[in-house]
Amino acid sequence: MAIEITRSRKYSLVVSTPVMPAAGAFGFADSYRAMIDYEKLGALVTNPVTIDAWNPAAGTRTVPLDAGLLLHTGLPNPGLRKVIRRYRKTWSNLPIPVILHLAGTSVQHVSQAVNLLDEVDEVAAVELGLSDDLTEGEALALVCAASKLEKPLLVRLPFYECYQLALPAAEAGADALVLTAAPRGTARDAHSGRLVSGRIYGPLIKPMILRLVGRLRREVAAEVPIIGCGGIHSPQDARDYIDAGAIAVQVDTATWAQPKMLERISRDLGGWIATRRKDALLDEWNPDMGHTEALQRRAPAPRANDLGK
Amino acid sequence: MAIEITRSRKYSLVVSTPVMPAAGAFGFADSYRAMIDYEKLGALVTNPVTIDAWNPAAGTRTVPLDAGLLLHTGLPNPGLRKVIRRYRKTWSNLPIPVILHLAGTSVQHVSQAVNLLDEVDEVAAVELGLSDDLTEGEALALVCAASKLEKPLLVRLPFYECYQLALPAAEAGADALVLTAAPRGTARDAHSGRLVSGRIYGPLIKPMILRLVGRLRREVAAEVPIIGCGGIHSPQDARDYIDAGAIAVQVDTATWAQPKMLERISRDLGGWIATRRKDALLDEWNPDMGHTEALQRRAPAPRANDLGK
Amino acid sequence: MRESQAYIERIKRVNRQYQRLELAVHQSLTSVLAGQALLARRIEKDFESERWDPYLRKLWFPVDLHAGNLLTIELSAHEQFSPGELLSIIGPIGQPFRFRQKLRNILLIANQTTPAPLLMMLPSLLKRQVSVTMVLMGEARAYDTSHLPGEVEIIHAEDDLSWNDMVMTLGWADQVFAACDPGDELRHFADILRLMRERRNDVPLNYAFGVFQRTLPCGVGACHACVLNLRGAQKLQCVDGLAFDLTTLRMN
Amino acid sequence: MRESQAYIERIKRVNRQYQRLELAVHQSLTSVLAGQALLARRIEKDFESERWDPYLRKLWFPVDLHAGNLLTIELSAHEQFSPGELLSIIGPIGQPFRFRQKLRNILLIANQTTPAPLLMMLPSLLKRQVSVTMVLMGEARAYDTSHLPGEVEIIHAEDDLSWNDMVMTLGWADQVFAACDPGDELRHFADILRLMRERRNDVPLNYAFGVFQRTLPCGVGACHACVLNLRGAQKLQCVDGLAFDLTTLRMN
Ligand SMILES: Cc1cc2nc3c(=O)[nH]c(=O)nc-3n(C[C@H](O)[C@H](O)[C@H](O)COP(=O)(O)OP(=O)(O)OC[C@H]3O[C@@H](n4cnc5c(N)ncnc54)[C@H](O)[C@@H]3O)c2cc1C
Ligand SMILES: Cc1cc2nc3c(=O)[nH]c(=O)nc-3n(C[C@H](O)[C@H](O)[C@H](O)COP(=O)(O)OP(=O)(O)OC[C@H]3O[C@@H](n4cnc5c(N)ncnc54)[C@H](O)[C@@H]3O)c2cc1C
Ligand SMILES: Cc1cc2nc3c(=O)[nH]c(=O)nc-3n(C[C@H](O)[C@H](O)[C@H](O)COP(=O)(O)O)c2cc1C
Ligand SMILES: Cc1cc2nc3c(=O)[nH]c(=O)nc-3n(C[C@H](O)[C@H](O)[C@H](O)COP(=O)(O)O)c2cc1C
Ligand code: FES
Ligand code: FES
Repeated sequence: MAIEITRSRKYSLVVSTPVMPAAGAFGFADSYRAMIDYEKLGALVTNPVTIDAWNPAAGTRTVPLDAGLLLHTGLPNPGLRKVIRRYRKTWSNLPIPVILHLAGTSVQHVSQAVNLLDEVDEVAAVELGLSDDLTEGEALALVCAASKLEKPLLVRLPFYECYQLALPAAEAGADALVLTAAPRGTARDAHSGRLVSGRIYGPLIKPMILRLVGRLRREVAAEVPIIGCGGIHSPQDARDYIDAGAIAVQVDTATWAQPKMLERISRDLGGWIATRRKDALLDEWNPDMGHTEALQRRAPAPRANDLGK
Repeated sequence: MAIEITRSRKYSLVVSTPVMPAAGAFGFADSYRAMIDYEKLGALVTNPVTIDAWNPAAGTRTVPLDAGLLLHTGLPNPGLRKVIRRYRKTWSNLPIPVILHLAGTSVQHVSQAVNLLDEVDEVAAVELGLSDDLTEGEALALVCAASKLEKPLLVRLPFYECYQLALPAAEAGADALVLTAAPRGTARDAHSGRLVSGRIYGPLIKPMILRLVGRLRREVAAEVPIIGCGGIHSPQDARDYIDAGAIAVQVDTATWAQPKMLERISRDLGGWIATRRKDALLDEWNPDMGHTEALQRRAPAPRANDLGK
Repeated sequence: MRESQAYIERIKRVNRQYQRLELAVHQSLTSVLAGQALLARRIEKDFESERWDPYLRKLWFPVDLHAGNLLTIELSAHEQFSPGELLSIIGPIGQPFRFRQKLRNILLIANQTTPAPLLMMLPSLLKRQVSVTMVLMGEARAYDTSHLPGEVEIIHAEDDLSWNDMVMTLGWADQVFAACDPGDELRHFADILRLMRERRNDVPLNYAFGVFQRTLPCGVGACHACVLNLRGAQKLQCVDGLAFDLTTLRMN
Repeated sequence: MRESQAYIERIKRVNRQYQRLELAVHQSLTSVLAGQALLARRIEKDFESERWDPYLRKLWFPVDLHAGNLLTIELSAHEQFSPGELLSIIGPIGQPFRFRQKLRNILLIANQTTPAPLLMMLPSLLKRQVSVTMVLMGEARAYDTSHLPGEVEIIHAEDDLSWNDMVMTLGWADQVFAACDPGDELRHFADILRLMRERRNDVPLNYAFGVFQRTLPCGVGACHACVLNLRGAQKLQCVDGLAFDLTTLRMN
């Protein structure tokens, strides 16, 4: 497969599978190398990077929710220069293109970053993250600054403002829209007893963002691809986004709960699973089956000694 | 307790507990009379009513989701005149005020409804439901038309547009804002295999709407109370809304899953549960404990014959 | 109808496909009649923490009541329960089946679904000497009937839903009760009604009933997600059903 | 580190409060050392349907390894498991504890938490003739130690966290490992460090370690939700921890 996931221009990004991790879920480079076959993914999207180093958030960072969680990390990262220096070599050895997620803080910072990133061949494309609560003007100024990039520019829109920003962002130079960043919310931290704010993740996010994708696909100019991102937890979830008009999808926190799900989704949409032999063992079919399960199916009531050796 | 949950004017609505069901969750009058002690609730909010009768939606109406559901009923109702005729008597016998939810379709319909409802003493207040996808102008015209009412007017705002509409709605005459209607979404119906649209319910909605309440409480004029509505599934959820600035809360689909939760929340916020005797049986403490459980605690391993007689 | 707790007293595997749970129920449920159902939900041990996945209650049709307060439920053997588990039950849901007073022959149809909604009536009908024939259609043909009373005549329909002596069976029956796959109930019921109309001069009122199994979010008439358009009126499946006369149904 | 499946081979109730699960694990986990942990999650029987509540994995510290591949986990007796259940495990998480080569006396502290993260080291240290003292503070004082090896000296601290002969114990210990309530770890560790500084002339490097138990969303260094500020650098609890030298920690 060869899927062009950004606008056809001088520069565009072609992936072999329309599935990739979402920014923030997968680390800067090879955190999941021991668990996921990177070759089966369409691309790597890095954690958000800023020009200057950012410290982690103080206080509560995770609040468990019913079938989900609230997360507030503060986007700790060592700053763009260090990130490039530290991960450049690893990126060049990956079998898939690297999309660097740039947190859009100010026009000046974005311009600086664009200048730096144009020199880094290991980065195939940039995803600009627009923060919530920007005015439309501020958001567009950031997209304009980023569109000076000589590589494809993806723009990830905030959840609540996504209607308002989608068309202007596409006109201002986004080569693809990523819909959307996780919605912000507030939950009570049981330990401190305080209400804390952060982003909300979980499968119930999906129907909301799926609807946004379906509607915006009808409104945004057809040459600007839309990448669906939000609450994907199964191959069917991913296919739903494709049916609603997305060219590709990003998988976020599902990877933390069940790392191989990302690969399973990617194999599914990438066409690696087309047929299944009658009576195939589960681990021949699902990449996330370890051999323990295969053994179990062969011998229904295993003893300790049958396993793991 | 006596809590004024609408703006202090000639007419205002005072409730004894800041807890009520959300429109659509509780029926038109006494559907839950066998299971919930209405006296413990602050008010009854009816299912949405329109001037003309509405038919149920064709096709799939519910799609189960992880810790939630998608619902699309089409708001079937026999029309305002019939609703008044059919339930008036029951309303007058209820120990709590009745808030009629009026689905805002057109200015003409709303004006008609206002004229009818001013004559119905059994209705203590009206909640106007603003549909999604209205322009700001359309929404305000509906609120203005409804504010001619000689009773308190609550306005329930749609989820995605709630920022945009909150301040104007308050200025146009809303005596309280209900934040918010359940967000719309799209999910795949496993039976038909089709993507269907509807409203999304479940606990994960709460952190998002809680944040909206917290922020809008700082922006909306202080004399306009805010009623929190979205994903409340426990007394703590309800208290979180109060902490974030809501004067009262509405409980939606939690009631369907666990009917007595509404009463438990209401008792909690209404101050009916202040102390618990050491070693109290669970059913002396929680209104939703049937006597089966009490028996179980007294006799740890009950036989069939010990129960239910 | 009210909410009460029930215990799982015992679990029996009745065959390869099905298990039966014996629930020790509150007395408000000991008068459940054929046609009525329960909305069930597991309860956490500590009673304080609720789990919200799965979210809505399950619709369970009792298949038997014995020893005064033991209600039997038949479920797929795949679902995992343990004896001693506690459940929250809303019920009884709906109205009992309305059998003709002079009922002598009854036809039960299960199309793409388990016949569980139709089993509760068997003991009392058989005691009243009513002849019972059960037709299994589509995937329901795989239903293992070895645990049902021997007096029930079992027929496996053809792929086109017909069976041998169909005209005779339909003429012979005083009443028909059908259950279908809840995913596409209206279409399945329309198919069955068409079959009948092709084979009988006339399908009278109070002859053919469909037992509806759509998801009931509330079960008490509050949510109006279960409204059905019947000739002349909107009816609530959870309050006025769960069975409706198929000839009064607007099939759209 | 990788993902693998594990079986619950056996469940033992060790006392009123705790149960121990014996997990038959994949060989990649048979070299787990004291200080390392697992991130565990239940698996649905059919392997295809995933349940997403609870959402994140649980952090489990093994307390024993025997028979080559049986890892023992100690959990509250309230959590319900059954023998034969299948789990998905990510691990081993983090680095083994770094004991001094000439370790002779070790002090273990559990403050408002179970000492489970500190138990795996016991068999090998006792075999090496290391003297082990365990101080239980706050609610940890209710921890029933009857199942621990008799050689371990148990001390119950006072409400102010002090105990008899505290100065002596702290001087005697070559190393200290502490676990605290993950809800407010930094404050608890700061309290413990303050105690030590008040009672010892000097708290050297490689003396006092805190075992961190904060929620690890990913456990593999991807999400950066577990970043800790150590003197001079940001460290990942899941990759560089789970124990860190308390004197290098920025307590804010
Ligand atoms: C482009 C971009 C993308 C971003 N993406 C993410 C992301 O994906 N994930 C993420 O976690 N952050 C992300 N951030 C950082 C995040 O936006 C800021 O930390 C956030 O704006 C502050 O939270 P708030 O405004 O929603 O909450 P507010 O309530 O307005 O926060 C007010 C203050 O409280 C502090 N605060 C909020 N929550 C907590 C808490 N739980 N504990 C202690 N203090 C708290 C904040 O740091 C802030 O100083 C992103 C920032 C940018 C610019
Ligand atoms: C004030 C107000 C409040 C309302 N509140 C609610 C409410 O709380 N709950 C509620 O369910 N409805 C509610 N409705 C009705 C609802 O708004 C309309 O039915 C809805 O606008 C149509 O869905 P949509 O526009 O989101 O989806 P669209 O995708 O735009 O719908 C397009 C068409 O598809 C049909 N359709 C949508 N979903 C399905 C489906 N699942 N199966 C078959 N056909 C479908 C719709 O009827 C519509 O004709 C409310 C309406 C108003 C005016
Ligand atoms: C939206 C936004 C989010 C930011 N988040 C962080 C952060 O998470 N960590 C950080 O070290 N700096 C962050 N910064 C950088 C701040 O501008 C600055 O370094 C510092 O945190 C400001 O201190 P303050 O909390 O008083 O505003 C952020 C800036 C913006 C505009
Ligand atoms: C937002 C909105 C929602 C409506 N929903 C319903 C409904 O659920 N059921 C109904 O019978 N009429 C509904 N109506 C009333 C319609 O105006 C009208 O009766 C009819 O359904 C229109 O047919 P259409 O589907 O071709 O638009 C709704 C009207 C509006 C503006
Ligand atoms: S299920 Fe709610 S009204 Fe019937
Ligand atoms: S838990 Fe995700 S980086 Fe450590």
